[in-house]
Amino acid sequence: MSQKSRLHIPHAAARPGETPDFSYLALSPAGAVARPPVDSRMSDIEFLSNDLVRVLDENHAAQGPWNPGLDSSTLLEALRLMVLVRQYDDRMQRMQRQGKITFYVQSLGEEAVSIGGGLALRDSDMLFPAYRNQGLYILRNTGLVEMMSHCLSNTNDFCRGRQMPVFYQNAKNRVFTISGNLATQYPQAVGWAMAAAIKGEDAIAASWVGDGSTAEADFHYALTFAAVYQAPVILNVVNNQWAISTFQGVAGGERRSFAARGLGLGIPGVRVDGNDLLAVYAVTQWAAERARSGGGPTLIELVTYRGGAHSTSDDPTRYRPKDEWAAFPLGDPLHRLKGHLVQAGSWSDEQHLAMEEQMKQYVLDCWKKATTFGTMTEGPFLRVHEMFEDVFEHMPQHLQRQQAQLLELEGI
Amino acid sequence: MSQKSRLHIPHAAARPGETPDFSYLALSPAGAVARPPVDSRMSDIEFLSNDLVRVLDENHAAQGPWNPGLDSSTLLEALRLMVLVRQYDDRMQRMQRQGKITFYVQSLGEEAVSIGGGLALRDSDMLFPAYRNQGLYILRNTGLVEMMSHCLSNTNDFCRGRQMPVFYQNAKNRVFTISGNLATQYPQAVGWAMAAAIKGEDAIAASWVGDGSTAEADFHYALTFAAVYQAPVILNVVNNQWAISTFQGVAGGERRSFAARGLGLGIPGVRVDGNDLLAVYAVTQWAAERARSGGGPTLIELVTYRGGAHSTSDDPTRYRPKDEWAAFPLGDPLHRLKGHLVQAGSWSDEQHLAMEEQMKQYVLDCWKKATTFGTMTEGPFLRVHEMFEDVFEHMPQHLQRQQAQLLELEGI
Amino acid sequence: MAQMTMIQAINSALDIMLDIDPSVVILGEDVGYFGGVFRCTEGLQKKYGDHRVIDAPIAEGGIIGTAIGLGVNGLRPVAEIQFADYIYPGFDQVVSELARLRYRSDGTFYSPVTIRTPCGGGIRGGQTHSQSPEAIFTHISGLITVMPSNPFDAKGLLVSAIESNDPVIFFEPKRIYNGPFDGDPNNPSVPWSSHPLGEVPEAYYNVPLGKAALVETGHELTIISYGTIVHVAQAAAKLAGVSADIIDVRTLMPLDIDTIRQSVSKTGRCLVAHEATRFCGYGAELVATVQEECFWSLEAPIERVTGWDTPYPHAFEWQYFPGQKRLLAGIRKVMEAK
Amino acid sequence: MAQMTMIQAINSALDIMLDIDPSVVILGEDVGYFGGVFRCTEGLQKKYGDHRVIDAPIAEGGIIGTAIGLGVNGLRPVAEIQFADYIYPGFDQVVSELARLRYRSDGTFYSPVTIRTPCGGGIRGGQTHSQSPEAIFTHISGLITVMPSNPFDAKGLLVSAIESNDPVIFFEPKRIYNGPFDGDPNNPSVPWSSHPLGEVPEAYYNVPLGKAALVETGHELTIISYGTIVHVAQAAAKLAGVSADIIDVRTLMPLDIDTIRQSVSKTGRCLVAHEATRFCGYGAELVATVQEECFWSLEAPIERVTGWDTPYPHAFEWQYFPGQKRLLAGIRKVMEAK
Ligand SMILES: Cc1ncc(C[n+]2csc(CCOP(=O)(O)OP(=O)(O)O)c2C)c(N)n1
Ligand SMILES: Cc1ncc(C[n+]2csc(CCOP(=O)(O)OP(=O)(O)O)c2C)c(N)n1
Ligand SMILES: [Mg+2]
Ligand SMILES: [Mg+2]
Repeated sequence: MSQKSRLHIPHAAARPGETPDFSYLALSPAGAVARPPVDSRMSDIEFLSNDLVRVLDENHAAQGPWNPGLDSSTLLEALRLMVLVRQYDDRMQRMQRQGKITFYVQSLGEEAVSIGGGLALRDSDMLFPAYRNQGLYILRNTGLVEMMSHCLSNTNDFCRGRQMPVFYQNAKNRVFTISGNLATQYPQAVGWAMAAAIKGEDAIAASWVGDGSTAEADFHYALTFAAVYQAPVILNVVNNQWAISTFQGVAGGERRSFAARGLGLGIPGVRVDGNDLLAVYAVTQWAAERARSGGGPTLIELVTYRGGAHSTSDDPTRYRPKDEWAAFPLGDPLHRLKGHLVQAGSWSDEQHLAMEEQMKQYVLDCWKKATTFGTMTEGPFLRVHEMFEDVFEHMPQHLQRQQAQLLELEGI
Repeated sequence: MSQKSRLHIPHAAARPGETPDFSYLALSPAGAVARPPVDSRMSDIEFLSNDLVRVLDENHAAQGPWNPGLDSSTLLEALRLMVLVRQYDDRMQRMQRQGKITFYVQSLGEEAVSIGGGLALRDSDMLFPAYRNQGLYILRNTGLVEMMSHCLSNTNDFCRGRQMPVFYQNAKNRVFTISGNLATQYPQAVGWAMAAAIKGEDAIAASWVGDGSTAEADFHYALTFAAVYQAPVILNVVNNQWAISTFQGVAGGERRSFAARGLGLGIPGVRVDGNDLLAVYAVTQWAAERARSGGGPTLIELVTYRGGAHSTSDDPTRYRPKDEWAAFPLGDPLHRLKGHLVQAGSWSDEQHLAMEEQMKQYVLDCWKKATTFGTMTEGPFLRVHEMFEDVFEHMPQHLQRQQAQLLELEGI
Repeated sequence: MAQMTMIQAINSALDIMLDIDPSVVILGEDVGYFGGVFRCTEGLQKKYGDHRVIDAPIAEGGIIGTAIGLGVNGLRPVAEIQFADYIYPGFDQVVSELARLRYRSDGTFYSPVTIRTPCGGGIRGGQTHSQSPEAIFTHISGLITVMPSNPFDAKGLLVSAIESNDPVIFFEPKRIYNGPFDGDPNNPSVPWSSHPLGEVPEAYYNVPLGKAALVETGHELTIISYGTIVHVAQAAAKLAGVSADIIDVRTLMPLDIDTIRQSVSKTGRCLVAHEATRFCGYGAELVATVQEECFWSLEAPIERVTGWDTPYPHAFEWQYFPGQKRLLAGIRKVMEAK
Repeated sequence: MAQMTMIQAINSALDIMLDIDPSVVILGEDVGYFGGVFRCTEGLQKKYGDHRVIDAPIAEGGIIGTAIGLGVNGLRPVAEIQFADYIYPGFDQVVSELARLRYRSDGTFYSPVTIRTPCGGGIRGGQTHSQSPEAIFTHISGLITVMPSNPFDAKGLLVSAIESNDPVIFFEPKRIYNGPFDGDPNNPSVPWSSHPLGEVPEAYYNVPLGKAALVETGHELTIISYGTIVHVAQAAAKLAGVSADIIDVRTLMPLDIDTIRQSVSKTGRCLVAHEATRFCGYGAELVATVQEECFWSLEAPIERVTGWDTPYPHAFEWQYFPGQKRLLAGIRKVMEAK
């Protein structure tokens, strides 16, 4: 039946034991894609959703019209942030493996997505991340100690033990709280952007979801409302090829790019090399300029690869080749930016090693500091009665009673 | 603030008291749009989502490659069905106004959508209509007496008084039961089509939603699943310009056609003159051939106009010009098909009048017959205990008890 | 004071809040140019502009999702869902987001959204225009759930809802939009102008959330209800000739337990009534609460009178609706039990 | 007979049904090649092909919507929702369609969909991987709602669910996927192989829907529960030294009222326990039912022990979870009341 069936079942290009195969990925050479003005007509920029905007070539040189021309101190800061994110991930992943935290999600291989995108936005712009955007929190000066404290659910946790690890937040610096439910932040970002427009403020909003999450209703709601009201928002799809065990084809990526998803609503889409910090920066900047000048929403697809497991609860060797990441044609974003700086003469392998070491040490110091606020096994602990707070602004009677009941039971 | 605001609020082209303005509608001359082979590459048929497939020209002559070449007896049958639908609507609308039924929805001006689309499909194909597709039920030989009995909630109602008027069904002839919740039938149609493919059957499914309903999640789910599994399904969007009081721009129709909504998923879209029965037939046939031969889903936008009120609960003079329908550039589908037959010499005004009279009389006879099964005020009535049946396949204890309680109270 | 229908009272509340608080915005299907299918937002777009009263796409989840974002960015959104039956497509945004935002962020993020939605049957709406899904929302921690039974409360509670920094699900029993309803569809319909609670101040006032109203005072029986059924209960108690405390819960979550306890401790008998389906409905919580709070005072089993556990059938609207006959039978049962 | 975990028992039920009924198909997120994040569908795609065990896009509403269509076209779909917390995006398709199809079409259309979904806390999942939303579904007329507490029942009830022509929401308490749990996280974890109900026939059998199980017999108290808490209740009753009937409801809707009535009429005391939030939870219906059915036998107020009316906090999992201590306190309270 399967042979002559009209039911098409998407199959991953390679499964465990097979040779990685990225022939399905359409690539453009660095510098090859034009950079149209932000006020171009839709039909004149549709190519951006098929081609792949790239700046860094194989020799790590910046090419073409999308080169944002960033100075080396900015680029070095970007590199530092990417290294910091990776070191943070590495430590936290290991802490989970040692049972110090209950859960963790790495962004290995996707660091340029958050750092490149975040850097191109203003501090007043509001970010609505997904759980693999820890880079955005770090970029927006969320203290590592605080982020770690959150993962420890300790007395310094900014959400007071209410959430699982990695569901960060930073209200002060305009990064939203993360939800366990995929894609819910997407229409919220559109609403936030609409409010900015209603209030006449020039801040914009940006949000991120994974390739798999585009199938959710909230993706559609966000695109529809953004298109109808021309909301000043950037909608990012991080296509890291996988959604837990299903490859991007199961989310509908076999026939057309994710960047193309908004075309039918008149939302321009840009497909960008997500492992090329310069390209990510440039494309985000372009979209931000559109939004800020009243041009409305842009959908950006960031083509990247999930270098690690989905989460610490996952074992990817069950569903994809072990060496797939190594075969990914867009490489390692960190390696590429470093190469660029080295080839430009502003950085060296030695400096890099030293910086890596420094970040590693910094992360370790932060971890030590974070644990002074409590761990899962050692105090200080959050006080159990805090569990009843913030359900409502003011605690209603039934929660006061339940709180009292618990305190009595716990002998507090 | 509104002047320099970045919030775009869609505004209808004309409101009550203003002159109707359809300049926003992109039209193509009859016969002007190419008819590509059904196995064309997506990129080669994208134009179909922008252009407007039309067959009948201003002189009611059939033009161009989409002319389905139907023989006159088929066309006369189509005309008869459209007249029947209009007469049915007319009678039922008046019966609602006289308080004989509680609610009604006309399809005035949209008759070619159901009749043209339905005729191009096979009896074994399954239809998932919206509430303005009464034409599909009539086409599929649902007795008018039964449809009217349903609207009367009488003893002959095929859903035994469970639903409001116009929520028809016809399982035997493969037309699905209508839901009050917009667009829910869309992913169900995709599921039905997937099952056909799984079972190796060559039936396909077709579904219809309104322009306004495309904003619902189910629209997105249907497109996504249809694209991923290449389900043999035809997804129709009936763009009748209005969704109660909001014009199609509020559903995102200002920048791109509804036919284009699936492009980003690789679903071809065809925009068709929904008031041109020949064009509707031809486009449906094309999409059916694609689906049946394993080509996957097609999205069809039928450009039409809601000639009447949204429903009997609505008063459109509050939000649109009274004479808007008269100004609609695609005219009246019934008038156009009749004109075509007359100009081809297979029909005459006299014959038409006689047929109209005959249909009117037939509808009246059916109404009389239907009322013998009971009306809202006169028996026979459904038995009240039937209310508890079909919640589950077998009535559980708690419903048996509630049923007994009611019967006791009612003294039955 | 003016005579207002519930629709006018709701319109008045919205008008006042749009006027005094520039952060208030309204969005929903057909709420703008048209003024809403039940006319609750009539004239408001004209008065406050299309940036404050916004016609939305037909996407309940999108309406609620964007409303949350509007609220996070400092506005105070009032979203209309055209029928309560159509709130389900937005359920995830309500449950997982709106209700949880404050908690999950330790109070640093919240969104003061009010969701207004007409509920209940009695207008021949069949199963998809008649539902009363309030119980589902009261079970979700983090939501305030309200259902007024008259124009005065509707306005005052809606003002409080909009002012609340917590999300509020505001159910409007559409059967009594235009007048109170005693549960007998054969009686001539009565306008709000003939009811004391149809007298509504034109100016600002509020009715606090979380407080029940004792609409009748008696000593033999406590009837606990809300929405349309409050009026049915009043009629039935009169018919039965029983001296009853009739409690209109008004705010379903948080529940005013004190008012209930005081009454049932006094009367010793209790009947709970609502239009929604029975199994695991809000009445179950009322019964559970009463038996927990007043067990030793109870002289008879608490009686529940509700809609049947079926969808709302078009043909049998009045056999489905818990009208006077059913209330009366319930009252007799609880009064005669011993 | 074999020793099976609940996961293996579920896998076995699916395997058997795929085998004996060619119309059975499975769809859900990660259920195909990977075999499910909890491994319940492991090996099934390989065995039955990719047309019968289907990896779905991440769209719960799409999964349920297409499952309905698959069912209408003669298949018997088993949909997996990865966590019960993620069923809400599919809520409209469940409530407005799946539950209502048979009723609205006078039985001519129906879709025999089973929705399997892991629920409950105790695995450090925080507020979005720990919910127990069963009460919401039991309030919706037209749905059968099930929650097993052990491998034997899980397999037998799942077979019945798949065979049922009515839609079934099948909740799987993930805390007891791998072993029973007495409610004390400090006790060493116990595998199902040490529990009599971990013995599961490899062949086909079923456990009928709508029948509760009396898992312990006593005369002083009736404890009514389901899912994980059944085991906690057993441990707590033992600790308290009370002779209790312990009823595992198993099928939440329709409820086996007879078993409950018989027990409480005998014991005169009743405690109701579940993990879900309290207000308007399933326990409220149990309390209401018991007081309606057994009022005159009751010697003490019915006690409810539940999760608190807050989201499930990551840091306070064990203070949130109604463990032995809370059950014990509840038992004491109901036993001492007079
Ligand atoms: C509504 C909802 N459904 C399912 C899940 C379970 N889930 C968590 S992550 C994930 C995969 C997401 O994949 P993708 O969007 O591609 O993001 P990535 O993990 O690749 O960054 C799934 C299915 C969830 N969290 N929320
Ligand atoms: C989920 C849901 N939301 C809202 C409604 C109320 N409603 C009924 S018809 C309608 C307008 C639909 O417009 P469109 O899809 O364009 O179809 P048309 O009436 O024009 O044929 C609305 C908002 C509904 N029935 N279901
Ligand atoms: Mg992904
Ligand atoms: Mg329309």
